[in-house]
Amino acid sequence: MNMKYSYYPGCTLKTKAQDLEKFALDSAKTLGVALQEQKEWQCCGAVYPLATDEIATKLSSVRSLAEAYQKGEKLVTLCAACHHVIKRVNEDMKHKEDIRKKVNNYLQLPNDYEGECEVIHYLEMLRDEIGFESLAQKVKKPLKNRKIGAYYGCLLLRPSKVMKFDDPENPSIIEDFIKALGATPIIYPYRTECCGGYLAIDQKDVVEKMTQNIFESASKYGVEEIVTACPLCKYNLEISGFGDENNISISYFTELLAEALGVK
Amino acid sequence: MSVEAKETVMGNKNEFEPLIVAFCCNWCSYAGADLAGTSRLSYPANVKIIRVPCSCRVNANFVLRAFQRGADGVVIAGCHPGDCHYSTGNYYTRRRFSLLTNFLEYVGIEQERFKVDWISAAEGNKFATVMNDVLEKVHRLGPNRKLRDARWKR
Amino acid sequence: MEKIGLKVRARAKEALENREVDEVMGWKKGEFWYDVYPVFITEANEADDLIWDAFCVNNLSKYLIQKQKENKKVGVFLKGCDSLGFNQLLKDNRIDRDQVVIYGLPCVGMVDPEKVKKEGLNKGLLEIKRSKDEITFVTKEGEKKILGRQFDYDKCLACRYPNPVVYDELLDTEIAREVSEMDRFKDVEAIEKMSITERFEYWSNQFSKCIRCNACRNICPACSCEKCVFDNVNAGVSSKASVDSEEQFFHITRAYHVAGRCVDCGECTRVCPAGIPLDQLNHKIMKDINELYGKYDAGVDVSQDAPLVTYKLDDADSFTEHGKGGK
Amino acid sequence: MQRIGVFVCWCGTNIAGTVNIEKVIAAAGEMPGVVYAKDYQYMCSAVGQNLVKNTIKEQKLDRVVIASCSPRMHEATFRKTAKVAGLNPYLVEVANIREHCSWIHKNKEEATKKAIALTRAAVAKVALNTALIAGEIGVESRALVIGGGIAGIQTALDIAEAGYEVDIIEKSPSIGGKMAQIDKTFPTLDCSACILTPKMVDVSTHPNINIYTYSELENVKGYVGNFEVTMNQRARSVNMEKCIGCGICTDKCPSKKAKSEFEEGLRNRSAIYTPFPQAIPNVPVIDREACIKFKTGKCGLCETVCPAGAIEFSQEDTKITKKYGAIVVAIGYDIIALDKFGEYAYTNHQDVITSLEFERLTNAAGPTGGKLVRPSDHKKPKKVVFVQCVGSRDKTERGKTYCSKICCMYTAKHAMLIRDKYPDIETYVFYIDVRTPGKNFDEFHRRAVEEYGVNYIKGMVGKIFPDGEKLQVHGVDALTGDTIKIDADMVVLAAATKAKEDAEDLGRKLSISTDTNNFFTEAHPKLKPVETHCAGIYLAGACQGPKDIPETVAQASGAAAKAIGLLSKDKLVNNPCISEVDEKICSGCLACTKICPYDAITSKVITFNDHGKITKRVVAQVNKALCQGCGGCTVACRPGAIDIKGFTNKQILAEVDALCR
Amino acid sequence: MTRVKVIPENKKNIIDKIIEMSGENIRDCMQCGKCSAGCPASDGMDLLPHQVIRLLQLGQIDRIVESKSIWNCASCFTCAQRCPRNIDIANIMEAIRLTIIRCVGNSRLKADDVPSKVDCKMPQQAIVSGFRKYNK
Repeated sequence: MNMKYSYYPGCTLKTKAQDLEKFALDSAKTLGVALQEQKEWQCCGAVYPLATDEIATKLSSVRSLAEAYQKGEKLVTLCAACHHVIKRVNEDMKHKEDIRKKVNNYLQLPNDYEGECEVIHYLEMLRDEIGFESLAQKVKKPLKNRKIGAYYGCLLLRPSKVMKFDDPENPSIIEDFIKALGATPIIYPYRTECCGGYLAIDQKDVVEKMTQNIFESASKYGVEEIVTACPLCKYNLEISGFGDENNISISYFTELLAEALGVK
Repeated sequence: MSVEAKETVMGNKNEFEPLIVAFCCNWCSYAGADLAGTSRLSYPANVKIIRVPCSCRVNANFVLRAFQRGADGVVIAGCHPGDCHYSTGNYYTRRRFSLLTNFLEYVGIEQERFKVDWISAAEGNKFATVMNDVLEKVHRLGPNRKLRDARWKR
Repeated sequence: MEKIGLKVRARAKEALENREVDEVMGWKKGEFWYDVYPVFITEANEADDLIWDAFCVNNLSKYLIQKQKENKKVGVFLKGCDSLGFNQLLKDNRIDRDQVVIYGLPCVGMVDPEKVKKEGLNKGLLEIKRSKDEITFVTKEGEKKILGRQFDYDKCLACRYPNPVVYDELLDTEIAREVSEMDRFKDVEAIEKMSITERFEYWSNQFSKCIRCNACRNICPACSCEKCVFDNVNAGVSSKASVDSEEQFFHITRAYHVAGRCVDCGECTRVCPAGIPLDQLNHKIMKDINELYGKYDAGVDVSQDAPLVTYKLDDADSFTEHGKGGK
Repeated sequence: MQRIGVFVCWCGTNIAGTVNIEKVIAAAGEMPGVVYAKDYQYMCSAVGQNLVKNTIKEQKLDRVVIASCSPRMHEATFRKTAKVAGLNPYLVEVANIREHCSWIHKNKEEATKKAIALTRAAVAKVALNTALIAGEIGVESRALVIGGGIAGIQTALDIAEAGYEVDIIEKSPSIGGKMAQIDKTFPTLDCSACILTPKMVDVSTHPNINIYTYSELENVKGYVGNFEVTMNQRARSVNMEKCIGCGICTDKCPSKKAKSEFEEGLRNRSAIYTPFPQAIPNVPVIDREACIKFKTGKCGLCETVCPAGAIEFSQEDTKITKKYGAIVVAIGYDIIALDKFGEYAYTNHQDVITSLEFERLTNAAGPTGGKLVRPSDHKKPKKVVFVQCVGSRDKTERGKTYCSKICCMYTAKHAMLIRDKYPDIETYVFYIDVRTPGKNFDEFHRRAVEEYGVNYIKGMVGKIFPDGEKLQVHGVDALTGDTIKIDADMVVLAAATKAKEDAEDLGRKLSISTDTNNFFTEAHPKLKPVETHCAGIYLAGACQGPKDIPETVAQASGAAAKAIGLLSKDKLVNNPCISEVDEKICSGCLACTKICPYDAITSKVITFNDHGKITKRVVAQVNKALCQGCGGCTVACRPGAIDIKGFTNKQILAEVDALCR
Repeated sequence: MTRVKVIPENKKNIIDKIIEMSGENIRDCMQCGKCSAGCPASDGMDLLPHQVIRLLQLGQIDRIVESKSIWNCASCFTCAQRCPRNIDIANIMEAIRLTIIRCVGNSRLKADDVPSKVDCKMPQQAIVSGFRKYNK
């Protein structure tokens, strides 16, 4: 299967979250998927600019989208924040005429970009393009009876009208992913609650409260490991210290994938 | 075009009172128009409605006659296919006016001047939006000289 | 074609002699090389005047309406396009099938006198003979043979039904003509490419040439109403005033009236004294019907409902956004 | 010369507010054929109508134009007035200068010009009107009620009491509908079964009523007074006559895995089952998906144990076609699916239930015999939380924009019943607004709060976190601004009501329209709440919009009254604006026969003297009784030989000319 | 508590600005409180989200500006996802923040006090988000 995609890493994956990317790329190779990193990509801005008059902060995403579309490939993202920002910007370019006009006027791309490119997250690629069944067949070392809880956070799921990632209140994509790797997924109610995100800078107490709820809920349901797709969530969960208290380890979902495929 | 010239062109555009003749089926679109009225929505006064028992009652001659008598736009509104009070009436409307819309455009009538749409009795605001939309497009196109009977004074 | 001509005469004589029919309709040679006109013969000896040559283009089926009023049994010679017209009349219950005996004549195509004149070959021309695609020009100075169909009517070049689709007897072996479906509506596509103002210019010029002689209506097998709406004053629909909008009204309405019923026999364009390409109107409607509601050839199958008197629940339309219809 | 009278109505200020009446009167005076123009504040009032009557007589008017509100409102009124004054009612036209003019245009000058144009069009049309005599059609004196819930039952009883034959067609194996599932009913708390089952028995024993259960409507042809309905009675696999309803088969049946729809899935049922003990008809039905005999061919135990030998595996669906004069639609409502409301954890926790499931839990004949226990571990809950407006008043696609009307009352009832039976159970109700507008309704709600101590908290629930045995309910008290957490044992969701799944198809079969929420559209929300646009078809109950039982029964009697009014006539005046053929012009192409939805046009051979020769010709002819006047044939008729009286080609062309003047 | 004028004249343009910037119609809100009930960061808020919207409806912009709530909002879109009136409260919170930090000198997160808040493991995603939310 020679599936070729444009790949948008995002800056955090180059520094603080390198193993999120490393394992992803190694696994992709064994799955026969060519993730071609874009030549020139810039920082997506980490948060989607919500105000209606914010145009400049969306340009970097449009450049990547336009380049991917020009090559006729889908754009695969790995970090949850980058996926959130790029997908919502893409939605604006598809539906909001004044944003589309202003961005195209400013960027003067070879041909105007109108949101044609399809943005998919690495997990969506596994689910829709490769399929969890065929992924399961490729697993060399099934992660037998490891109790793993998925931690979705906010940016992949919400707002579901735009992200269309999974059922925002009752997702199953990461659980299916875990099952495909042979492990046993555990569903705990706080898996879709916010970890505090950028409050980590100024309101550490609020983050602490939030992460505490998440860990309590996870441990009550017997979760031993938590996997996530967002570097900031992983940081907030790790820094809170509740992981060690409830001896729950936190890792990126790609680490799990790499381990199961035997490339770790 | 000099500024003054543009004014004059724009000028006569402002006095230009577009006339839109709308054929509305008694069971759905006419009731939709009534609902637009009861909900006090607004669309320009140049739209004048003729009640027909069903959208399948509208003959191509009526449309051509309206253009002959100087109408700048013609609208035909019927029930959504499947909701027709006479069960199959608007299936024929759909075929007849799919051909007529294409044919009139083929003969040189701008597509915006002849609008066919499905408006149910519960869609008061769709009725107003369709009429406003047609008005705005016809206003941009200006008066309709084509198919017009020169002897007819408005 | 002369061989078949003899057969035509023999068959007509035989039919009249043993009273198979009260009357036979065929073609007769006129004064000039291109002049052929329909003729009704009741006596066996008149059959010798009947001919079958490269100019028997008239569609005889429409005369049956009047003949049947005199409730006579009639024998008639029909080409492919004529038989399509016959079927359309049959579908409109204008003629009674049992009162007609049809002698089918597969047709290789009829010669357009205008094209001969344009080539200047009409000087001193006495007669034109044709066998298959070889045309022989008999002039005072002698004979000249030209191979090819460049003199045929445009409608014959695009003919898709050379063999009669309905007949009691077939007087010749069937002919095979391949015609590409792709560029059947080339003329329509050319006009569709014009801008909206160009199209209106084109058609209003064409319509302004119309002198309302009604030749197109009278020849058309699909236009068979007992009393046409344009002849009926109290229908209040249209008048004959020499004002552009009247001709536009007439031609748009007529094209719309024959929608889904026109058999594409091209007669309206041939007979129009003003040379208006009327079939380009009917072709546009045919193209839309084929695109929107599936390929339909009028006059081929009498039992099949015409597109405008039937529907499908999931029909496309060409006026709402989601409607899947064409331009 | 014609003598047309134009009467312009002020409609108080509705028209006069933005239309200059004097100018309209002045303009009307000059219109061709108009000899008299007068205005009045309320033309549809008795005084207004007398003005019209007297003027017709004094001025010997032969045609009348009323410029007022929509003809859909008062065309019939003004036609009656003309008839009383001795003028043929079909020589009256109405110009709609209110809904289509004064109400939508603010600028007085523009509105006046348009009012004059609309009046001129009406005058031009009325000038070409011909006097029409309404024909008569017979009426089948039998009614059909679609749906066997309380609405259908009440309608059928009222019609049957009036002496007419009524057929009830019900999709499920027994009549009773939602009300049969309910324990107690508000506001009087009397037991639902006690007031429903007697009515069900009346229905089954009433000589005039036939019940077709386990049947669906296939198609409907015809029109008011002469509906021809085809029903598909699905095979019950049990012979209705032989079965004595002893119930042995349902006990012995080995296949017990199917979920009981009646018990909202809280209990299983056997493959051969009656939905509930008091089912009418008390004849079981074999669910062919669950039955081992149908699936694998083995078993057939019920056949062997049946004392009456009533089991017939070979039974087939039967088609029944009958004629009806009136049809009443009473198919009731459903509850929305809650799978999209993940925050309430309905799909992944057994103790989060809907109110209908709660009704079954507290119902004595229910799965737990009326004992309130948690479905998960059958323990008695200590804290029960009720959540209101789940999916109601919700503009997103997962919910419904309307208020479902009955949840505030039944939730107050539920909470009160718990507090009454188990005083130690704490009950909380999260609400946005408590809406109790009925008679004794608010007092009922206040009793729940004041006497029974139900805690009402104004604010919605954010999310429910299943936490071991408990359910952590995260809510808010919007009044004090505190976020709230309750460790509840059971949560009851008041889910929004919605129209039945097949409402739209049924509407299409009956050609009555449904609104954007698939509830049936009534002819007029205030003036004709139980009628539809299609004459002879009436609405009763929640299929027309969310409704409680008192309103449903009232509406059912209303619909029955309308149906009785129709059936009481042996002759119906039919719409005279139907098509007619001008045989001189008709060329017999019969395209019109293919278009007519009612197959009202047939062909005939006419013989006539054509300039001395007797000739025959096929022409079309219209069956006056079948034609409904849609006009589809007139466009298919190229020479214009067939035309619709009241909407002739010339009239519409005259209107076009008048509007383009 | 002195009596409040419902929409004080001088506050009208700020309210319209916020509505226009957020693209949301605050009149749609029926004060059901679902946003506040589900807001994960509500513990640290003195004004709950539905109260912020209520104050906007009444034009009491000053009390919102003084509150901590708009800075505690983590833009996690839980409120936007569940609001039955389809209002995106996160947009409104952002619009209010922007009206404050877009005035000169009002930035809440200055560049030079970032080092004190950062530790070696914090991903720069956090810092960039912080700047986007608190600094203009």
